Amino acid sequence: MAIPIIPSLLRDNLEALAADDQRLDGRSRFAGRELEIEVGCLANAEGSCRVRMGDTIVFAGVKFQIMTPYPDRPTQGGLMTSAEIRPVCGPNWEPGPPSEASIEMGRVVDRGIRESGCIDTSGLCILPGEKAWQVILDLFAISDDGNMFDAFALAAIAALRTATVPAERFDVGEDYKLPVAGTPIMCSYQKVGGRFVFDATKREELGGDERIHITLGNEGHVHSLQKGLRGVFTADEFNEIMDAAQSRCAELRDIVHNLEESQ
Amino acid sequence: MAIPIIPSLLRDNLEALAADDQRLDGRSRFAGRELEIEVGCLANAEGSCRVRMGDTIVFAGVKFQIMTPYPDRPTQGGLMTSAEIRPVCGPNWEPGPPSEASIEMGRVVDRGIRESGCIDTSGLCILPGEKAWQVILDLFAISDDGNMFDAFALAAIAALRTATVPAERFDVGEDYKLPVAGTPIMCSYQKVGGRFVFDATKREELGGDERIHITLGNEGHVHSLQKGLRGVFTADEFNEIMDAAQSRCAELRDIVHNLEESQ
Amino acid sequence: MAIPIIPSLLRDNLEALAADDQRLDGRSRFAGRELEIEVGCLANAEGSCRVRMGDTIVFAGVKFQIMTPYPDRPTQGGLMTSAEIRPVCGPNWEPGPPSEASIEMGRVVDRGIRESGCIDTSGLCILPGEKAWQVILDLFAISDDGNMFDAFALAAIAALRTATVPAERFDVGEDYKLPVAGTPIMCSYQKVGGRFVFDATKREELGGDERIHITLGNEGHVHSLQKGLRGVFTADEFNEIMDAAQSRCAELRDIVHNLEESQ
Amino acid sequence: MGYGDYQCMDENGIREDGRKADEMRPVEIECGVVPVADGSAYIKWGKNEAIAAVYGPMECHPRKVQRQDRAILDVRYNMAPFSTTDRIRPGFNRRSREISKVTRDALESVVDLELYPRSKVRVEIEIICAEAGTRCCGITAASVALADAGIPMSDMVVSVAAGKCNGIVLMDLNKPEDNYGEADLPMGILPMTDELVFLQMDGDLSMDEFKIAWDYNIKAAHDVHKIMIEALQKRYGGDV
Amino acid sequence: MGYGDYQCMDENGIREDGRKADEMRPVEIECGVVPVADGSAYIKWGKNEAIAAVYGPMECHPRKVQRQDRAILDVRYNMAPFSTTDRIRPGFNRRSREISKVTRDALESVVDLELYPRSKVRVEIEIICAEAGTRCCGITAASVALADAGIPMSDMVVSVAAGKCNGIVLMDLNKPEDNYGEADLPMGILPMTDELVFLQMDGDLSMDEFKIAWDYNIKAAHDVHKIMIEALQKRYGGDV
Amino acid sequence: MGYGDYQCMDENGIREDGRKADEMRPVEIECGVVPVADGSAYIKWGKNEAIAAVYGPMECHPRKVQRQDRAILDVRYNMAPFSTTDRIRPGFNRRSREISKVTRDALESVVDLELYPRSKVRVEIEIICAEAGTRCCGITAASVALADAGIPMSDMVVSVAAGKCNGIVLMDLNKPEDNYGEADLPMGILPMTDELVFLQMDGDLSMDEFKIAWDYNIKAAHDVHKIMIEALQKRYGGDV
Repeated sequence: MAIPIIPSLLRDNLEALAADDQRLDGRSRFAGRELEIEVGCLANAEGSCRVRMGDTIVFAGVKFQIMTPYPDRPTQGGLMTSAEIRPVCGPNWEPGPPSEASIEMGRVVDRGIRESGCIDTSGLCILPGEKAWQVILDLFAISDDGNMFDAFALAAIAALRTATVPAERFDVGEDYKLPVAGTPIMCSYQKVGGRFVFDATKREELGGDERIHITLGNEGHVHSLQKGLRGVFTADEFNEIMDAAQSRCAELRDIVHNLEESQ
Repeated sequence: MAIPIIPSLLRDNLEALAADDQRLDGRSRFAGRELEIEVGCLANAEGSCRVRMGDTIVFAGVKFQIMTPYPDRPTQGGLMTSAEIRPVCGPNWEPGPPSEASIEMGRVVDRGIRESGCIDTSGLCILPGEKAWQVILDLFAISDDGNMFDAFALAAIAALRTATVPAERFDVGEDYKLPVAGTPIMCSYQKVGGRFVFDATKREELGGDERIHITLGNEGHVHSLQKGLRGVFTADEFNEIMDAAQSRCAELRDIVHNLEESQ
Repeated sequence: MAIPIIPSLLRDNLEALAADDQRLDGRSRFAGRELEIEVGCLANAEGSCRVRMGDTIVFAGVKFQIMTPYPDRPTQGGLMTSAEIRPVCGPNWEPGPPSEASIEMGRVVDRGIRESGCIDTSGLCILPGEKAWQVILDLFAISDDGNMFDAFALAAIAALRTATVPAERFDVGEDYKLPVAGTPIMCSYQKVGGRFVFDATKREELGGDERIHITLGNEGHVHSLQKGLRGVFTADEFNEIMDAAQSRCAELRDIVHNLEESQ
Repeated sequence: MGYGDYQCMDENGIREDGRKADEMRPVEIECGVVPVADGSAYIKWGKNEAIAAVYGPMECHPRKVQRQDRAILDVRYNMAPFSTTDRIRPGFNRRSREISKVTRDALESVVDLELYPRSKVRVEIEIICAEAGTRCCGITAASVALADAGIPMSDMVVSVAAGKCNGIVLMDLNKPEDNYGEADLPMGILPMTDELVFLQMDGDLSMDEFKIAWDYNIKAAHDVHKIMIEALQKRYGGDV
Repeated sequence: MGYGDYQCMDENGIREDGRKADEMRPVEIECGVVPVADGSAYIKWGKNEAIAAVYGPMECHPRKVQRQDRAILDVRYNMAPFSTTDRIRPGFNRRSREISKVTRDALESVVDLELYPRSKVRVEIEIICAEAGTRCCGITAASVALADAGIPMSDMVVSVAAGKCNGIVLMDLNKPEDNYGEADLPMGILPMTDELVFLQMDGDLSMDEFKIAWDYNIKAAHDVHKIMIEALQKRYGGDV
Repeated sequence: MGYGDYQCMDENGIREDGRKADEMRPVEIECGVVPVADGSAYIKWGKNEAIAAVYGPMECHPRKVQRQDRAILDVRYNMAPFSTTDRIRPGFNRRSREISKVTRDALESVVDLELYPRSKVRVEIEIICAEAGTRCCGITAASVALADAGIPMSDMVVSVAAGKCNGIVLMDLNKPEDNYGEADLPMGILPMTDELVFLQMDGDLSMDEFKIAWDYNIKAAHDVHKIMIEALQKRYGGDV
């Protein structure tokens, strides 16, 4: 099927498909694309993961630095998330200072992880008041065919959960596995043709309206929400995607846990 | 009276008015607009002032930080003035890095205060060679209807003269009133229709030529001068506005002092 | 002779001249322009040189700062080269952040000096682990009529070789001559009208193709090469200019050494 | 007092500042506070103070961001350097950029942008005193400023946030509740339909807590909406 | 181990990683790794890993850099923050800017730019794992990506580097050889004619050493060229 | 020597460098020092050395700053990194930006801008050695460079500064007088009419001191003007 490139035609097309409960690539509303996930794939990172969802491909890499703790929190290390969306990943991403879109992406992924409490920054202390670990999570996109939020969030938690603290290289003890106390998972829904769908492709994003990002923790608690882009939604619409997210997040969490066991 | 928005028509209009010794808003040449001045109005600043001159509204806020003195001046603190003119204050102010206009404004206000010697930076020492106060004066515009220089300068000195050094919050003793040894006042004159007027409105600025900023101290000494914009002036023109400034600065200084007493 | 300013006409013109083994200014292929070189010309620099090659005029200035050595190299100081090509030097140089062209120029000049080993950074140590000299080489162009690379490189090495370490001013001993263990010299060749010429003028640059920069040390060893701009060349072409560079670099090295002796 | 030692509510269910769990801080709104703007509003919300100004519709520069079929909103949220206990250094700030973006997303959902193709409307939000909940203040003030500027909207956005502290769901966290609290759920609500145009959340909420917080927000939005309407009526008189 | 204590070769002339003096590290290339790009290539070269993507020809923005008579290449070389042992901070970087420029100079020498006046072709090179010799990896990968995108070229650029360590000229320095070595000579070679479009060098080489290094590079370029051709054949089948 | 211990004048009214109170440092000017520029001037003023170059009139980019009815001057004042005892880091600098602006304001007051609508004239001022009073050097050199470029002007701006040290009004402060002094009054004077196009002042001057300093400046401007004229005559011969 030829895809109209004029946005208004694309919108019409997506609405017509939605009326028949169809999507451009034949998926059902809440079905995700084919998923590949691989950890330990970046030789110079202390934790890494590559995620492929359809034609969307991203990496997350974890690096460690030694920081001086803030005076008012002498026993705490830090977590920093950086999403620099380089123009390699698609024709619409431009070089230059971080765009609004990349800032939002980095902050939303960061909040899901941070607010779940899975990284205990007190556990990152090396010497109180003097040295602590700063965990740096770099999100890096290779190919953007839509829904980079979920791809980044999945790569991020998998990279963290398989990361090794490089204590030997910094001469502060023996290497050890970074403790991560949970597996927060993000699921994102975009309004396309008037209803929310899961794991939108780039074309669905171009012809769609608002998106909602939901990050849920191991117990099904909500850790982060974000509505992005222009659009209005009702409580009923929200409840429907929250239900969908509860089951999909559990499935993805199992995939991450199985991956760790098989390592 | 309708105001022409085409600059050349506006200039013609202003020249015609000047020929009759008139101004757009009916003021005489050296009359200022209605003035409101309020101190202590910003709850999180250690010193603050709001000035309204006609439809021009600005804030000055004073904050304190602890700095390490420069090695060659171990007993001296510092004063820093920052004027970030945000686009909230008018249609012609744009976001982005500091414009030439805002840099000039900040530096001219700063020089008036600094060069009057009213802030004794030696008095800001906490522990010689180790700790001193840095006084930070932030100029912040809400509504620009012309002559922000005078509004800022007035708000700045009033905010400083009513500021409290927050020693308790920084755990270095008891809070005390910032010592300020004088009350430098700036008066600005813009050439409109061929002659200098006091306290120009935005429209007078748009249709006018150069402006001259004069800062005078308690004894009538000159502490700072600045000529801005394209334009030629004579010694006679300058002497006339210097005389006007001497009396207007004294009036404004009394207003500031009365405000302090009534606090 | 009138010079066509349309690049394609200029190219035709240069090709026609090349066919007769001629150049715009009458020089032979490997002849340089008239050279003036003066050291010690900048009163506030610790080492300085002005080079004039035809209508190309540049300065190099050497300044010193005290740095803390890197933890893994406690006895080493540093060398930093900065080429900020200011718009004073020609109509095509624009203000703003460093351009690609100026970055390349600075890095190529820097590599020639650094890689020759003439500055022994271990010799810059003042107090191991605590203090070392950072040598800062500033390249500054006044008039760009082509081949600024060679002018900068020559000014740089002459400024370094005549620089004084300002130990007294920094209260760390007596002033002494900066030790420089060699005299690397750069010669640059631009393809104009299909063959490489030495010391191209701005017009030759505008109507030419790629350029090759060769830096040779005292023994004729190669320390740095760089091919810049679009263009293809053969091994034979390269060997020809390498031979030319060997003899020209030796001549220029003698000029620098004579200059030092006459100081 | 360390983290976790804060007690947000006494035995009678009263919070430190005298409010009940589902109660807002006092909110005051005034229109027309920036005389040179096309529309403006001042909001005082607890100790928060914000000013919003609207300029436009005007020609859209740079051309690159222009839209052929509609206007864009150019929204900036900013905290004045003296608005917080520790001074904020002016300049680029990721938090402000994100809040600017979600605020724009919320407001673009209600403004009738198709009326002004190729134009832009500038919305400037300045926080001059910050307590907790400044993004809600900003969105609410901007809605009033847009109305004050006569920009056609399908509804005004009311933004409020419920949160959680000591495991108790509370409406409109004040500063200590925010510092020691466990969750925050800011929403942007259209009071005519109870639909949403803005939603963020961070922290930890069970689904039950989440539903309580949501309902608190819907109710509070209607209260704040009355104050918004009164401010506009005070300026223009009669119905708005 | 201090500088100078490294022994790059044993008594049998074998390097630490098992190679002879004139031998390359293993090179693998795969096309089409960035599905949304017009052309792309992945290269693994020793422990180096790089991805190159090509977009275009497309309209050239900003107008200022447009050329009336030809296309321009807009080339960016970048090292991912996690590509090295010590993390690289994103943002402006003089080394990357210079490598981007010389890479563009090399590729513009072979691409038939005159076919696309006023356009640009974007070439994005990302190093995701760095050992030593990343600029050669990038140029080589970019050549394959341009071919994959169907951009007409007079030849593909093959970039390889010989160097010197312990006074011995060695092909394709690995990381310790690069760290403790004395010279590096990267070249960009057109395998059909043995002409050059890229040349850098730093360190110390006598003229004799220089000639050995040059010859090593020419030979190695032909080996790498075969791998480039195979990658394209694998994707498209038949002759390339 | 601490602040305030400096004695600028001996018992005979002679300053440390041999000058009387109202005397200038030696000034030398040379035209045409930047061969590729449309006009240029070098000035040596005490130990100060500055170079000014003028390019244009040329097309005005970016369009945004273009004026329909006149040319603009695009003036940049800059101190070379090696021009001072402590190196100056290149890049954004508020002091230089302000001096660039007031210099432009001064020069735009005399250049016949209406002759070149929609154009710009670039004026580049580089301080290569700084003692005290560099802004005056820059304005004066720029005036000569504009004349050298043949840009029509109503008069040349001569910029000089009187100041105060140890309570004594002094012409043209040198470095120690500037460091330990109490005031500085730079002015930009049109020698044909004694009108002003540039004025700054900082420090502390009573009205009486101010008048003395003003008069010193007017007189000195005429002396410097002669040197400016001579430099132009030397280049062009005859009347200027």
